[in-house]
Amino acid sequence: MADILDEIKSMDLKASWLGDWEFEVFTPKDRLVSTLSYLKAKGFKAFMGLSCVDWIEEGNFELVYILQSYDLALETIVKTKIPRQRPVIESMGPLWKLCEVYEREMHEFFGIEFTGNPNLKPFFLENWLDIPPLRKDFDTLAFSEELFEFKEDETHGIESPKRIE
Amino acid sequence: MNSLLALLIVPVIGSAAAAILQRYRLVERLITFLTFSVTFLFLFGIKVGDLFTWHLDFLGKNLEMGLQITPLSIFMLYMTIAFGIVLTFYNISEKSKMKGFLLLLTLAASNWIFMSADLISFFFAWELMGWSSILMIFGGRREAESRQGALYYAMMSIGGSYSMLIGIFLLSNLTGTFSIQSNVSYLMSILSVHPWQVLGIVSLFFVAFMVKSGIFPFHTWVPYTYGEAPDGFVPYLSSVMSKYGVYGFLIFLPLTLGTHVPTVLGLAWPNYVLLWFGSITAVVGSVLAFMQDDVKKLFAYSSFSNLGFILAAIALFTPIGLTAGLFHAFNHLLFNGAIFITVIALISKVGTTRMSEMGGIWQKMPLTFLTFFVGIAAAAGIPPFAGFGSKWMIFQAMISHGLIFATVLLFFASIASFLYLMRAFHAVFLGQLSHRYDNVKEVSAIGKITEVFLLGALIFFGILPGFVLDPINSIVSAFGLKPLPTSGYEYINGFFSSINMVSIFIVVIVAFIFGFVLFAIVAKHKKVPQEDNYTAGQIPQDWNLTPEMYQFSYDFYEPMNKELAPFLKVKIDGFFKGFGESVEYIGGAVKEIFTGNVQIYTYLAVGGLVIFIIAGWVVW
Amino acid sequence: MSEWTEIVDYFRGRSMWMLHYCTGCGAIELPPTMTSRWDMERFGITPMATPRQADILLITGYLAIKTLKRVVYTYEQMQAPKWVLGFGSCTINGGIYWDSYNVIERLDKYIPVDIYIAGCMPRPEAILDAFVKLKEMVQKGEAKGYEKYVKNYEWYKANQDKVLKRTSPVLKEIEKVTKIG
Amino acid sequence: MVIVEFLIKLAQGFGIGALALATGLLFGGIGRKIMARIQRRYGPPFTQNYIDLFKLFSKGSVSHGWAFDLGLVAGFAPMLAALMFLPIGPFTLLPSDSSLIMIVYLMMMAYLGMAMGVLASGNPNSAIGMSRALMLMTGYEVPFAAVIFSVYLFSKTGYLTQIVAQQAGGFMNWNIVKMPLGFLAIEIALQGMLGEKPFDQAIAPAEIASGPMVELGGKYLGFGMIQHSVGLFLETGIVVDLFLGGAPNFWIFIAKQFVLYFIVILVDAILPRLRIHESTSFFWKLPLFLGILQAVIVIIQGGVLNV
Repeated sequence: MADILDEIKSMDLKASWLGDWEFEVFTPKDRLVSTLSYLKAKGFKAFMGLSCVDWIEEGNFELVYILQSYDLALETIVKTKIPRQRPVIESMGPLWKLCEVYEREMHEFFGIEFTGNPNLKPFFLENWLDIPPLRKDFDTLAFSEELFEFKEDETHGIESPKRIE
Repeated sequence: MNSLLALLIVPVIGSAAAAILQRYRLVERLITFLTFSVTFLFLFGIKVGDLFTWHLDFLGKNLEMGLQITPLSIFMLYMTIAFGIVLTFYNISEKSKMKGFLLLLTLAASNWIFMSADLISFFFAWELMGWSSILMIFGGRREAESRQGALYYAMMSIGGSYSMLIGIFLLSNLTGTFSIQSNVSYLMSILSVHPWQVLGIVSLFFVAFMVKSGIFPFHTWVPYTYGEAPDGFVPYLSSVMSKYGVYGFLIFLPLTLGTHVPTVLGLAWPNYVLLWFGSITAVVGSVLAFMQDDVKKLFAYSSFSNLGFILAAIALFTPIGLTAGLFHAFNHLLFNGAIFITVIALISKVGTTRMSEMGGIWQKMPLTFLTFFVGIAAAAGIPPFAGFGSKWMIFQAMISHGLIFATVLLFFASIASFLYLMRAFHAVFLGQLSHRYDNVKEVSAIGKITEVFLLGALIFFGILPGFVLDPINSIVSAFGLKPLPTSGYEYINGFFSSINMVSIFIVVIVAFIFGFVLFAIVAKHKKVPQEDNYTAGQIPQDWNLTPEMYQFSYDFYEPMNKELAPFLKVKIDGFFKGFGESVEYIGGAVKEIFTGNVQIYTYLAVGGLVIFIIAGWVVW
Repeated sequence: MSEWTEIVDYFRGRSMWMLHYCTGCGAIELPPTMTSRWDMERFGITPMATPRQADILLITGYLAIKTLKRVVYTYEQMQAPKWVLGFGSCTINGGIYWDSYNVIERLDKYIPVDIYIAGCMPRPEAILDAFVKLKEMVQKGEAKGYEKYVKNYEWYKANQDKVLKRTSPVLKEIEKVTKIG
Repeated sequence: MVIVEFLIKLAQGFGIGALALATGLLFGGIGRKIMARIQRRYGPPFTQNYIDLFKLFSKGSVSHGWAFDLGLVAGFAPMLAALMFLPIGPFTLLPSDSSLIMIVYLMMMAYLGMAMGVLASGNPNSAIGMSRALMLMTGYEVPFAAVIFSVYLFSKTGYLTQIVAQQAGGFMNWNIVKMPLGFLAIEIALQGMLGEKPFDQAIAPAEIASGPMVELGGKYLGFGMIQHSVGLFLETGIVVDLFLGGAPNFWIFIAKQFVLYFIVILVDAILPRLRIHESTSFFWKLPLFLGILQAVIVIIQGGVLNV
């Protein structure tokens, strides 16, 4: 078990244990494919999920790939950073078909382009025209106030319905 | 001119004229219609007991051949020719490849069958009818399939004819005469002495009749052939031609009357066996019908299922059984004709026979929809339409003998008929209208007249069944049975009870009027288009909902398939497939020899017929 | 005629069939309301399966933009007379989702609500109280939300369209992120 | 004279219809109350069904065209028509036509009409519901028919009036004593006919959005309610006439009907819903066996009529 971590470290990647059964790997953007292929070949065949963190002060998006191995009973979290200004990365569809669905979601909520993914259509949001809503620079309160016009004292010129007091 | 001969000659002349003028479709159709009408006029000139004989010297033998009129023949002639008039009238506006001259030949053969007094003419007429109808089937919508259907039909018909021919030779060898009457009375006289011999000969005949009527186990050709026959001919095929078998059965059924064969529940055992054939046919037809997706095939199954009802009833050969059977034969002709004529009108408009591709057509063809609705209501045996009385009488006839198992089977078939009728009704007319059919129009004026006429007939004979029951009563008494009591045109007298159809009609009408008044006076409704429908809150445009997607009609009774799977496995896999494969094999073999030109088939058929008959003659 | 209307209103109040639209939270409060403990059927209120049959539209919890669209469609499929009950804080002012980018703040702007049930979550007693109040309002002829909807249809439609049919970004001052393809 | 007679009959017919509807609705209301009490609820007032019907007739509705309207009217009019031939207590409006099979087929016309209406709405849920209802019908109608035929053989008549007359003279003359198996079979078939659990697949509300009724609202649903209530009256009435000896007056008649309905309600309260093909095949097993066994017993006892 410890061998895997050593092997990864020997490949000049940062890696560390998070617990008894979980470790994380930091990989540069251009080595992501090779790292994930390596891990898949090593037995991390199950793709569990893809997530994203917006490090707005750093100017980076951090993509988080979670893989599991049933044979080794291990989980690994592969993290890679891409610049906010130019969020483009290769699709992991060839490795895991399932990944394309998560990429579609990340595309919708963070505006990340996954090259090679043919299916980056809108997913959850309907008719969305603003910047992707889960970016930190998206002001959700301002959006809410603007779109839903919530004011305490509005009457809109018609009789307001009765309420239970 | 002798009216009897005229009934044969007029159609033949018409046929010749139609054959010459068949280039001009409208003229040909008009000639067909006029010939049917003229033939019908000659019917008024005939009466029970009319006789026409001639002598034929053949190979040194003097054969007496003839035509004769019995009450049964009059009933059958009126029924079939009248229906022919309606159909040919409708066909004036119909565009399928139906050959008028063949239909007229079939008419001549049909008249000859009902009038022939001897077995030779009966056989000749039977063959003429068979071959002219086979040739007709070649002109179906889909060429290859219709050829296969025709070959299948031809194969079964030849089998039946063979069997009948052998029967005729065996029988005439025994008696030395071909007269039907004397042969039947001879068989009757030796029935108690040599029951097996008589039964053997009669079974040979019955095979031919069962094939023609599509009685189990000879029902397999029916869906293939009906499904592929030209649209204009299918109603005739299913409404009229299936009745030849009934007529045939009725020739030989009086055998067990008054003789001492062993009985089952007070019923001579050969009749009992026949009754079971009928009941099984009814069930098999109904069950297979509700799994069909082809509308013509569905009603083909329905057609022989009803023939099962008729056979079960006439096999009883009691007054009520016979009345019920003949009455159902009439009603079947009527409602099946109405259903099939609306179906072919529909097919000509939508251009497909697959029901899962239709739906919602009631919005486009309201009159056809209403006719079809009344047709299936009658077929389901719903009062006050034609079809109720006969089914009601069949059940009474059966149960009065204590035939509980057969009756329950028949009742099951009747309920199952409800299933397939509703399925066809829903899949074709109700539900969502596909945009493919946005340009579908109601049938032409001629079609409308036909439909209104059929609609009227279904109601008229439903509420005044006496007009049919009176001639049937005379048939029953001609068979030496005591006819059911009559008490006016509006009454049906069953075994356990009698019904005044007019009073039922009035009650239903009053109830409907009350219903519409209630409908009009309570809160108003708002008309919405079919897209505005319950979709669990989902907006149809958002997920590109098409009417086809929102129409549930494919595999409508899927859970039922699960339930009936073991039963169907035996029947379909073992029986039908074998039949289908052999048909395919023969079809393939024939295809290799011939080019598929219809004319060559014609020559082949005629030549084959001649060789067949001469060979039979020589053997004899 | 007014006597007749009163009679009709009396019976309408005694027989109200409910369609519950439970895409938000709070659906769990309805089973106890329907079953042995609180038994709403004693007021003639039964759950129904489709909007065609229903008189009351009970909307529990928050409504996302996506679900709002379905609510409006469902409401328009119902036939008059019809009433709407807003259940929980979220239908009043967005509740804990007050600043969320995809949860509407106040249901009343999009369809007319006859009665709000405040609380997060309201207990079954509160639901029953609302039903009784609604019954009284119906019988007095006061619950006329469906007429208000017809009279102010343009206003409601404009509000709905503003949320549902956006053609330009809502927050204009923030520049769009350049897409690279 | 004929017109006066007709008008009298018409008035009586309306009376019967109103009475049957009132009784059917009352049964429904009491059934809801009983169900509530079984579930330890207070339950709606027993007049709730009247209020519901009134409300439905005062409420707006949507129509999908004239086939929809015609179908819904055809869904309850034949039911009312069938009622005219049913002996209700000592009274039958048209005794000379009270043939049992005719009544059964008139009821089927109502189902056909209802089917046409709901299918014309073009909703797949209603098509699924209708397909289930029809499949269920192949189930319960078969034992029902077997029982009807045994009664025919036993009573040697098809008139309901005469079947009732033959059972006069006390409990020991009732057909339930003479044909207990048949009664059992028909009581099970009644459960399916009324569409109560475990045979309520056709209108499963949470599963296929109340099936056939999915597009019905307002008066259309009211018509459906009339059909159900009158059907309830008719079906229980037929069983009362067949097996419980009719009744000397109207009140005893509805009391007997209620006993039958009460059994149905109790079964309904404790059983869950079956799958459709399970229930169809269930009817082909035990109830059909009972029905046919009853018929065979009747035949052995000398029921066969030599014609």
